[in-house]
Amino acid sequence: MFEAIAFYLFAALTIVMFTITVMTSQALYAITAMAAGMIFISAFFFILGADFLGAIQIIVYTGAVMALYAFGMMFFDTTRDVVEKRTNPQIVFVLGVLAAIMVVAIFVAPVVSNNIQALYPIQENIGNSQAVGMVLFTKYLVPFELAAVMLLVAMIGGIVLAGKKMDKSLTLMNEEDILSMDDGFEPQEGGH
Amino acid sequence: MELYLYIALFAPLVGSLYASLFSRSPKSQHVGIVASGLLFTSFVSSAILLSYVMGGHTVHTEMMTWIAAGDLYIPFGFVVDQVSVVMMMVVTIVSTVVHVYSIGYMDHDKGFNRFFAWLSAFVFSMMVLVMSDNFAGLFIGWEGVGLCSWGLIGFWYHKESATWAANEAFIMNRIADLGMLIGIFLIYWNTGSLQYDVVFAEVGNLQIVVVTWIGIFLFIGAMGKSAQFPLHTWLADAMEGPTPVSALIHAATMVTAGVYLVVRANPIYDLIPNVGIFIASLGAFVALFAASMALVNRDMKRIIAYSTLSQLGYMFVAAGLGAYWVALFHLMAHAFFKALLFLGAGNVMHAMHDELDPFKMGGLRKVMKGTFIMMTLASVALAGIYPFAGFFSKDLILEVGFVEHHYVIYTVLLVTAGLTAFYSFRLVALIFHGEERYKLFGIHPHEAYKFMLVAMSPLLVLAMIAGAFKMTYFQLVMNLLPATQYHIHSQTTFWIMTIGTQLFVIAAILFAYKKYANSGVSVPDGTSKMENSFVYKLLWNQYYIPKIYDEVFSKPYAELSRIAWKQIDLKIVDATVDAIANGIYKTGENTRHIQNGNLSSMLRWMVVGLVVLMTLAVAFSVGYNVVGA
Amino acid sequence: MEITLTHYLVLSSILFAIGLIGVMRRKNLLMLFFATEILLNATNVAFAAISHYIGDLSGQMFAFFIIAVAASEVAIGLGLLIVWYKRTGKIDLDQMNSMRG
Amino acid sequence: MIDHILTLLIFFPALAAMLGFVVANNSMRAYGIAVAFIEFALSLWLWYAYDPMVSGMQFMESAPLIAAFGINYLLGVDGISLFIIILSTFFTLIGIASLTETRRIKNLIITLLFLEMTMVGVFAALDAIVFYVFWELSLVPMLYIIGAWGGPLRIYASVKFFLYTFTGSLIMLVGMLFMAYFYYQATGQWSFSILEWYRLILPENFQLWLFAAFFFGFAIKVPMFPFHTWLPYAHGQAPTIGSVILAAILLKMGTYAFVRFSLPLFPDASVFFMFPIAIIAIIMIIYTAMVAYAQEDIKQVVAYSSVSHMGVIILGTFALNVEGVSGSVFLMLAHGVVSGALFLLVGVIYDRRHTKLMSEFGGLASVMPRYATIFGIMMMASVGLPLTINFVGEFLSLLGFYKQSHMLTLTAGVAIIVGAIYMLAAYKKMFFGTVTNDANRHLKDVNRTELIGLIPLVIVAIWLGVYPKPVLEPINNSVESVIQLMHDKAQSAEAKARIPDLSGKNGITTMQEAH
Repeated sequence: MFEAIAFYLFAALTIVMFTITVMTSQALYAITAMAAGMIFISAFFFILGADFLGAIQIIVYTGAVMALYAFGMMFFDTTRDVVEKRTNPQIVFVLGVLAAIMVVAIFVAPVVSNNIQALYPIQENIGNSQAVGMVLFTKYLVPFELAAVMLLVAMIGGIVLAGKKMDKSLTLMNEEDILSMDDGFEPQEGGH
Repeated sequence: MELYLYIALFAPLVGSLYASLFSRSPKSQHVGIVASGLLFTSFVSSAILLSYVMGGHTVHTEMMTWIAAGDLYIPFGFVVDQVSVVMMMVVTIVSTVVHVYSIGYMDHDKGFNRFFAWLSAFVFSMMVLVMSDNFAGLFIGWEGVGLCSWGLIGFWYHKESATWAANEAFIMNRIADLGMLIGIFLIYWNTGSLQYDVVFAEVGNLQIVVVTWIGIFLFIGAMGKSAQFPLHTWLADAMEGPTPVSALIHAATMVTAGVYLVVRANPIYDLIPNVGIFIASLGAFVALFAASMALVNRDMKRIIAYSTLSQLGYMFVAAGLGAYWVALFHLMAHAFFKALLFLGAGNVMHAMHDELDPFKMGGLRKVMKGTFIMMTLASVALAGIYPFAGFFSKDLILEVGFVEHHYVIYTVLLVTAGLTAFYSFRLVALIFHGEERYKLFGIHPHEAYKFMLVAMSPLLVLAMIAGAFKMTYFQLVMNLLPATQYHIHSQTTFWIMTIGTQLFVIAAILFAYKKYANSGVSVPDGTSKMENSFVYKLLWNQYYIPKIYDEVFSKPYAELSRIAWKQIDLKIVDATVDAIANGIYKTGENTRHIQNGNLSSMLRWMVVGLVVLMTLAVAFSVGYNVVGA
Repeated sequence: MEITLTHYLVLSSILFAIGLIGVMRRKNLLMLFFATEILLNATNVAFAAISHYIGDLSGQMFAFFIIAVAASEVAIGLGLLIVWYKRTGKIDLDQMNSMRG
Repeated sequence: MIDHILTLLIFFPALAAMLGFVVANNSMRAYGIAVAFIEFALSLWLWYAYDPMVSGMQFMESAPLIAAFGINYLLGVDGISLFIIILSTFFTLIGIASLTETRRIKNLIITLLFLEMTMVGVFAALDAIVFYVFWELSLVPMLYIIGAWGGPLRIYASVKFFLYTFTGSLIMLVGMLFMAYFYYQATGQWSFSILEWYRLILPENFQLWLFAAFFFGFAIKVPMFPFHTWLPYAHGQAPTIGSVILAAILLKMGTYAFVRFSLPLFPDASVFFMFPIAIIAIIMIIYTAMVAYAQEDIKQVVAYSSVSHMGVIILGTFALNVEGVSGSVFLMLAHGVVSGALFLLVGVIYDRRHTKLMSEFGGLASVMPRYATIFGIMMMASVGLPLTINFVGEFLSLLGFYKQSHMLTLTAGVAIIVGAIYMLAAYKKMFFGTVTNDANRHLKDVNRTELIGLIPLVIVAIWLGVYPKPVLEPINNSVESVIQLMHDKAQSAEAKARIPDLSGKNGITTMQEAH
């Protein structure tokens, strides 16, 4: 009973939050609603017994991702909002709903027909974090390391991209402009 | 003897090649002399072979393999037997005469050397046709004479009418050749060989329906070459060629190839008397049909051409009724007097500066005595007056018809004999008698070269005395052909018929003289009552058959071809291909708008794709489960 | 009233639909990023739920990696966004059409 | 060296073409002639060394390419392919020797030599993949020749040529892959060797599908109605040399492939599809002959006449007896010689007047007598006059098919009539009559360069018409073994009945034994 109440409560909350995120025209509202939604999502994880995932969700999303967005937003003039042309909103909704139904169908089908075998069954006697850790560092070790590298690359990438001199594009500039840039792209003397 | 065979066969080819060496150079007398000399050699060899064959032997050689594939084996094999040697004699005699004559006739022509190249090539092809020992070899000659006929009819290629006639002749012959080819296929698949001896030995074992088809298809081939109805129109148009060509090809030799084929294939036709009756009936019809057209025609050469056609009809009657030796005999006799007639007409044409309308001539006997005598005698022979060649051969055909109880055919042929006499002497009368109408047109006729007349004389002699050889000939060919003697049993009937026929023919001749030899004849201007009658118009327009062919075949074919190209090929077949290509191209062109660079719409398309893919996944898995269950 | 897997999956697909609508509807690049986050979270919920109901940890693993990917994506994505904004002063999707075919 | 003569024949021109890049422009012609001549001499040597009494493959070479999938570099010739190879080298020589093109002659000759490599490769390959590679490669030089030296519509024509034939060959490739897969299923081994495939007896429904797949590739190449429309464009726009090679050799790839693949691999399907294909062939014969008659452009007349003659070849091929198939193989050579010569002849007049419209000409016989003579001889050969090369093939093809169907052969025989109609009409328009167009009054007759190309063709056309035995005999022997193989493999009663059994005859070895 408690579980049901919790589920419906959080479900309603997340749906509302995300709807606000998608629909509002204020960037600030959107980001706030989304941060809230993320936290509510973590509640599901806790209900489902995936404690570790729930923790990660809160830390990564609300801690890191939302912070990044918040910093990112500071770069932009959020007050000058983008004019959103509403072309055929019906199509958008129809497509969204259709896609959702299909996703449900695809997910439900194997579950309903009991076609799924548990590869790594959850052991009852140990905690979730421990179990996750055991699987993660045995079976999923390589993906885990790759994910680590990916994060590193992403971090470096983010730094480099947001760094200086990136406000010029070589592809969008014509040749004279490239040649006349202050540094870095000096033509070789005597080359002509 | 094989040596003589090869000399007889290849001498004309050598002559042709020799002449073609000089075909680009201006006229050189030696070309004509060499070609004629070689033909004379060929004639002498044929004569030697004739004497050899008369001794009861035949010559049969195989030169080399031609086509060998699967079970099919076709050699270049040649046979000189009683039938082919007769044909060889006819061909070499007439062609030698025509060659010598042509030296004079083509004297002023630019294409003198070329003419001899073609003419000798023709003789070679004709010899191959005659001497071959198998159907495929016959077909080589068959097509070869067709080719040479094309080249010679269209010899004056700058004339539109000549080249048109040449093409018409070639194509009409091709239609018939298809029949012939099918006949050959039938023979091969049923007897396993194309050699005459094998085929004729085997043909008796075949089902009669197969033999009938073979006979029909071979005869279709013969119809084309011998210009039988309905493939007859080319022969009259072929008169566009030089006159010696008409004499050699379109009177004496090539057009009789069809008769030769039927005679040669007599073991086949003996088995199928029904086809024989058809051949005879068609022959009788053509005899009358052609003679009727000759009655009103005003073109000297065409009149003689129709007469040829009519005589070919006679030959087919004889061949169809199983009297093969009679057909061959008439073929021989006809070759002599008809070639003579044509050559005489050539003299007249020369004298009249290529004027062909006999109504514009008249009274020429004063200036062209020699020609006058020759043409008159040739016409007498054609009319079948005793004791000229025509009497012996033509009367015999009438007797055959009578003896075989085909009285309708007999009557038709009798009437035709009268018509023949009439139109022949109408021509003679118009040309040589009466007023000198040519003076109105400012023409100064002159007699041909002496040597041309001398060259013609052997034909004159043969036309007069060929009948005397009848029994010798009969003894010769009975070795190979059914030796049926056609005698009317009652002596009285025989005399009544013979004398009656003679009187009838003489009456026709006198009527022709009375009507056309007087001084009142003038150039018809289309106003007289006779010229406006329906029958005259029908005959004058050749029963409208050329016109019908033009309207029913030529024009629709051209139109259909144009439609096939412009409408079907370009607008349907090619357009379909292009439409497929264009469809693909247009799809790309249209869907290019999706790539308008607007990320938002791209995202939408992405979702559409996602939905489609997921739908497919669900649909297939559902379908799979349903089927699987 | 038992909460079954189906409930979670329905919730997940509702969230997913919201995300998709956002993706399609938004012209503001930043908002687009938000929408993608929603999409990712929707699948995460589904993964965790399935993992729970089947009794298999693989679902959680996937969710875990998805979070990692999402984090990287945000880092790089934001970096690019900033570059773009610096260069053009706009973050309007409709004006990013240099890929026009 | 004789053991590797096929490799030599294939790659010598390619190597020579590579070297050709460093040859000076003005000596390129001599270089090209020399290379083509050596190649031709090599092919004659091949003929000399070839044993005409052996019906199977000779001079076989094998080297593994992709061993895991049974793809080998496998070459060999029999009587069927031998003469087409000689024809390819012969026409490359003739084409280069009589070349009148002056623009970028170096590139042209290099392209021609590459083309020669692909042509010889197609006819010598006994591995399906090698065959396919050469088959597709041959498109590239031809595309370049049409596209670079062609007429005003050359881009359209060359792209159409390329895409059309390419589409067809892709379907063929699918067929080949499936065939190899089927072989794998049956034997547990991969093989693309045609000789290995010959041993396989396929179920009839598989045969039908595979036959259809191969058919598309071949039919477009031949080209068979209704896939023929690329041909008039390609011929119309191609330079003379392109048309000559296209008509003489490239079209033969399709018909050759029918004999090499379709017949022995799918005997039952061949019998099944015999009448539909015969009807298509008859449509090709009559319909395209009519279309040819309507043409205004002499080159298009020759182009459509090609399609018409290819119809006879197809008919002979599907006669499925020794007479017909031998005849059709012989007719491939004959048509190569005759249509090649006709295209060269059209090129002669085009070089002088820069137009191909027949209405522009008339009375040429008096201006260019030698030209008219050679044209006349070739026209008569094309019409199929006895004692010319075409007659032998046409006669045998029709004779062979007559065994299968009387009525269809009678209809197909109309070829000899309609063929005469369009050819004579075209000849009359061009050569007869009086010279009406002043531009024609002082045209020069054929010159020495052109005669170098034309005279050998005239000689061949008459020589093989009079004495076809040296060529026909090896063809016949090899065809007999193909037919015997087909008979042995045939399953349905109808196929057994329609394909003759030659095992009673002496000296016939099946392909399997020979291999």
